[in-house]
Amino acid sequence: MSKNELTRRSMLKAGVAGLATPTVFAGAAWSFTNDPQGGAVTLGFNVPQTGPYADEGADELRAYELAVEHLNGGGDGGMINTFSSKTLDGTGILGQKVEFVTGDTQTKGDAARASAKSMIEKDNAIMITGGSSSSVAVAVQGLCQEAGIIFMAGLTHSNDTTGKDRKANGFRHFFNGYMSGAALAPVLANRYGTDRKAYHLTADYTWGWTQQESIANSTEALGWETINNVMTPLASTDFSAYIAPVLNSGADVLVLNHYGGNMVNSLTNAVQFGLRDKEVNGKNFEIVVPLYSRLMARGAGENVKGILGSTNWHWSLPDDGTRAFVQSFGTKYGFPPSQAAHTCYVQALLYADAVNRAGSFNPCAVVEALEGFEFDGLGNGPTLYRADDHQCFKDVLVVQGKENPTSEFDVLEVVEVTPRAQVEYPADHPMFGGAEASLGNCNPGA
Amino acid sequence: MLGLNNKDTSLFLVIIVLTILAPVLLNPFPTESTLAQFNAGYPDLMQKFVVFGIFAIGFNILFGLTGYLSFGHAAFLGVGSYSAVWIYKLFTYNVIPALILAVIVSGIFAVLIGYVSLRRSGIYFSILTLAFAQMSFALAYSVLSNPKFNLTNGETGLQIYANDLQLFHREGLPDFPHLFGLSMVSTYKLGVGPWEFQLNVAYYFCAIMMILAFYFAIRLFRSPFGMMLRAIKSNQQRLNYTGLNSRPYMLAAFVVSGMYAGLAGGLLAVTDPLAGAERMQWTASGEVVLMTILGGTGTLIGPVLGAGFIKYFENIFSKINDQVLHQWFTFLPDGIEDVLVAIVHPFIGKGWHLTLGILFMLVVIFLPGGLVEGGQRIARLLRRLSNRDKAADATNVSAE
Amino acid sequence: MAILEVKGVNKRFGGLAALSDVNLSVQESTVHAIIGPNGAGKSTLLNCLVGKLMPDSGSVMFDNQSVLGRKPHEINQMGISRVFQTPEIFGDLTVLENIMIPCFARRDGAFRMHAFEQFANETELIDKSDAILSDVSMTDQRDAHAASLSRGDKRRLEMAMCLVQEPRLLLLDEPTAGMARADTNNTIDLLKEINGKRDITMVIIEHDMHVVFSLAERITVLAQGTPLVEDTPDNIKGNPKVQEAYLGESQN
Amino acid sequence: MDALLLQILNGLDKGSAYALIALGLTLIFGTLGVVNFAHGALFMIGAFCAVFIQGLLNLSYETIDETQKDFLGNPLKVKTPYLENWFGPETGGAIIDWAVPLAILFAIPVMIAVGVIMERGLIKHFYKRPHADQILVTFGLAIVLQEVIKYFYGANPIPTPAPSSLAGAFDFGVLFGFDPNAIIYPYWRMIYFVFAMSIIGAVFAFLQFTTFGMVVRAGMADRETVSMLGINIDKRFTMMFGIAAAVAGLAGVMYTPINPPNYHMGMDFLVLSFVVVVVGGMGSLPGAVLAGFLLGILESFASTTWATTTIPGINQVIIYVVAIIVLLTRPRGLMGRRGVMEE
Repeated sequence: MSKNELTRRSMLKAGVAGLATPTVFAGAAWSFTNDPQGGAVTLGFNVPQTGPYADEGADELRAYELAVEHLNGGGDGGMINTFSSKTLDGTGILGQKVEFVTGDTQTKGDAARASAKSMIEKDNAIMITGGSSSSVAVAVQGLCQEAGIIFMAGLTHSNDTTGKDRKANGFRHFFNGYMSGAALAPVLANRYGTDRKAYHLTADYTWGWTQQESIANSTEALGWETINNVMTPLASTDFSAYIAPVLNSGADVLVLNHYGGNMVNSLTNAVQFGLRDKEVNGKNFEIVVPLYSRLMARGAGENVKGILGSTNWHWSLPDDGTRAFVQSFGTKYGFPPSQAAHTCYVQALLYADAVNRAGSFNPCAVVEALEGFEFDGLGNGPTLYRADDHQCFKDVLVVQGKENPTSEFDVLEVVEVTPRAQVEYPADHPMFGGAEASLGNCNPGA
Repeated sequence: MLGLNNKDTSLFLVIIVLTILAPVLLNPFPTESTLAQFNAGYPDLMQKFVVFGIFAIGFNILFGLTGYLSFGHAAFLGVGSYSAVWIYKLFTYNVIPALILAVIVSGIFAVLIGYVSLRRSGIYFSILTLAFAQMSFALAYSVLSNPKFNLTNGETGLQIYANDLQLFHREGLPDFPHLFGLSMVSTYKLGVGPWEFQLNVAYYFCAIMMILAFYFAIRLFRSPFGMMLRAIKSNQQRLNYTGLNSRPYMLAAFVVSGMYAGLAGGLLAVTDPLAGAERMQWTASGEVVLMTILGGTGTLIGPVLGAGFIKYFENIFSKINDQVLHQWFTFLPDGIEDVLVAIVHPFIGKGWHLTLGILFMLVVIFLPGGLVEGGQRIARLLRRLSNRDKAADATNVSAE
Repeated sequence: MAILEVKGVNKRFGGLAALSDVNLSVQESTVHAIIGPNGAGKSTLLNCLVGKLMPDSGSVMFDNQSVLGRKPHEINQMGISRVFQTPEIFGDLTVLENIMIPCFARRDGAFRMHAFEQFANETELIDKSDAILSDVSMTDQRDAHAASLSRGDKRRLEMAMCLVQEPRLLLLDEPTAGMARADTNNTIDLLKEINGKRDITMVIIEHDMHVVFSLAERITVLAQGTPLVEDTPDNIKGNPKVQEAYLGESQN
Repeated sequence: MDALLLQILNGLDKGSAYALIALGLTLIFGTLGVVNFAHGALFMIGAFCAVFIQGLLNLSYETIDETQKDFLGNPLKVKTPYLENWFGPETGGAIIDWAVPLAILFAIPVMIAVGVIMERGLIKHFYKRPHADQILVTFGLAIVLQEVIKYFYGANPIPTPAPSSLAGAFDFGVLFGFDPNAIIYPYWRMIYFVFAMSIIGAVFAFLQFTTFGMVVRAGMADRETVSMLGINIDKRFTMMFGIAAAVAGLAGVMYTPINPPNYHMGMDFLVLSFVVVVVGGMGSLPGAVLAGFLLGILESFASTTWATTTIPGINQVIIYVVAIIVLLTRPRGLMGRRGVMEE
């Protein structure tokens, strides 16, 4: 941090580093936190290992281990081979062998920050990545900004992560609520007609709010009417009290702005109440789950069949990048990767490549290398890391629960790939903090 | 010294020396050695040691002395954090006003909750405090975070934004909690040979707070007031028939204890300017109970030991993964190595909670007095052994 | 002068009348015993005196002030101390601390936040406690844990805890229950001395007639929640009604 | 009016779960005087009995289907449950479909065994210890139990659907002359309510009309007297623990189709169940049942849009507020007895 007292030792250290690696990015500060020493660089994988998102965290961790293997030249190289940037050659990052430490976010902001801090302070991690919820992403991103470390967000879907809470040191590959709405709305209008009355159940926290706002705006633009939006406590386990009044409200679509355990339970409850067998206003009653997670969708079992939603990526995509990734992940672990695994794997590769291109681990150099970076071959088609808010722009998948799954992993099928142009928005969009939102300056730390 | 008897003075001095030297003592392994993963001398963990030490000392004033088991103490911790962060947001990053408000607000909360909860005792008291804490958690987690009235920022947690008021914040002051300009995040890295010690401002600030908190706890334990609290635990009926009103004593203990928790919460916001609702959850209250029991209920040093023990193992255990395990057992033949890794696997990393649960049970079952009692037992055993040796020597001498 | 006046006290538990129209008058400086068969309402009456139970009707005046509706600690602060049937002491505390607590109660009232004062500085109270301990010959056990005392010593400790408060009225609920003969006699001597030397009024509930007749100056016989008769020990001994109601059946 | 009925119905099933858990807690507390923080974990284990049975019935063998590909492009391995192989797809499929009701048969002995082992192995040693120790050791046990389940079944919820013939919902409103769709209520939730009522009835009948039950009731009233009669009360109390565990377990089994079970579902119910017990009156069985339904229905009402717009957040704090009010005005709870847990 800029306010940090510089000590004689850290100056000395920086000097040595400068001598040893003459490729240090010119113009950037000459000293930064956790400058790697001794031929190895440590990445910090901060994922939920306990708590309700532990299974997603485990999948993220698998992806990271695979990424490290590939970066160090092991395995079949996965998406390194299909990645449009060719700086990754299996010799680690900038010639330094990649090592990693893991931490447990417990899906709690506090715990996540504590484990990130410990990885930075104790294990000298140069970059922190991972996570399976927006609050954790926002919390850890803030910490990394303060500490002068790059944060490559894992699964985080709230607009805020790259909206009002955006930070110069933080980057998100995953899509967001706005994109879900923009991608989903045309498909919904197409399938269910433009004369629909929607009833929203929304998890009562920032992700839920931004998600609901996005979907409501996008669907209303196409003629839908939002007749009610009911906030449900995040800690709810049973949604019957919220679902029972839906049928009598005149609505003919139920939008469940829920994720994780909330989504599984509310969807199960909605199907239980027979909503999908009903006809309202002369139309079939429909349920929509804007953000799908395959791992979680499994929890809802049969109930997801035919229900539309969006997702960042799915293993059944036909492009080369996806095939290469699924091949190496599936061979190693015996089942296909989840979207959480995919985004984490990609983030690890993107970081490594950015360091190589920048020629330095200095966070400010990495930020510069990632900003405005256009790439392809990582499973989502041509993608842009926008400089203004550090959000990736790429195609978004609209999916639905598969009617006849062939295996327990075969839960979703892709309905449409919404092109990138359709989900783009200006960086000062009001849902993303408006003109006030700013990245601030990159912080290289000590 | 300072109004303490000899035994307490030496205990107090030991605590002072240990906390001052902690960055060195907790980093026994050189930075590059494989054992460095067991080092605990980095700022975040050391801050946790002392902050949760304060929390546990305060909890022990209530539980250890009076025997009233509060299952909702984390609420005060959370309230302390929120208060401190609000001071940052509205006025200044200076930690002193933040801490003062944290202690005052948590004290007020403790008066309100204590006044109601203390009308009942025993299990009813535990459940009332639990209900209050869960209610506070629900309030902080979502009720008080709606866009119209956002007091807690809900699940994301209260944090500081660039456009916050910060009335007394001036150019040149750190953009981080500071003590009259001395940034809490500053760390002096002291290199000695292969070792590197991190001397962190926030740690030392918290450590001084803990030393003060510990000092007040000793004084309180040894005061007539402390004796009254122990009398409540021992025989509340007799106390009442002796002309003493146990209610205000209990309330005072509850409030003091809540203020300790508030101080700890405020200090959490000193080390990291963020306040999250999960700090108030009842499982967090369970954690401080565990720390106190594990260390030794009703003892002075026990809660501090317990807090350190839990936080250390939480950090170390949860970070061990299978790869690390394989490194450890790499000297063994492959088959045995795999078996050992498979056996240990459920208990480390994501299985850390399992270890914690087992530990919890074992301590309650076999060591109700906690680590302090364990230490005493060992000391007694050693003394007995050495006495026997002496006795044996004596007989030998006489035989010659 | 009557220090304790009980007038027309009634107490019902559900359908059961535990006390009906109890009148009792205890003169200052006397030892007054209440006897009666099991279930006669002795303990209920005592509990009404110390604030544990609230009578349905009637009045209880101590020194011309009503005790009804007051909490136990307030009643104690008025000058009434109580010894329980099974000794109630602070088992986790030392003997000295057990004595100190009532000293604090007398000096500082029902509550005082003396969190930063030092126990060791209270020399005056410590001296006072030591004096009482020597009076009940427990100086040797001064620093022992109260829970480790013998039953007789616990009883003496409890008595000392009451005495150190210099109460005006001491209520004793079967103070010699479960004691050996020798201990009982010691207790009788102690109580006699207390009554004589310290001028403390006592109300004793007792089964043991030996104790009652050695100590009491007045005796009230309670039967089925009503006072049967109140008189001097000698008259009680000869009263046929008492013989019939009580003595006859409990001489075992 | 219809909204009112709707929320009463909705409160019933949640109330049933609260009542069943609270009933078990009260049985244990009343007989053994132990505060069991692991009771939520017993509920959870019951639910996972259903998951286990479902998994068992779904045990499959793999055949390779060359016509289909798996995600790696290899020939797809198709799983066929042994049951379908043995009994034919029709019958076998039907048996698998009825996994949850079948799990009841399995859960009863398992839960009784779990309860008895818990009592004999752990709780027994804590009768003489302070309540705080009981709370703490059972709290530790709860963590261990749920972590063990998580180790085997993961953290994500596992779908355990009701038999397909019992899925769907019933339109109550039509019966009472309301518009169609005004009051719908799923069949399974109705079944859950009826099931809960029968269990509660069975437990009460058992305590009321059997000698065993009478001794236990006498023991709840005064443990010492009964043991003086020379009746081996301890053994009966152990059985009571087993029964309480079974009640919680059955509540869990039957709850799985309502919401897919996960490892921490027990903790979600535990805190509320304690509140229920305290509101009902510690040690009072009818109190536990009454308070369970009362709080379940109250929670439902507080969740209506009307309630949440009148008092924001009321749905999240109502139970605690009610508990606090009840404890302050009726310290022994709604139907609590004198002398229980007064110290």
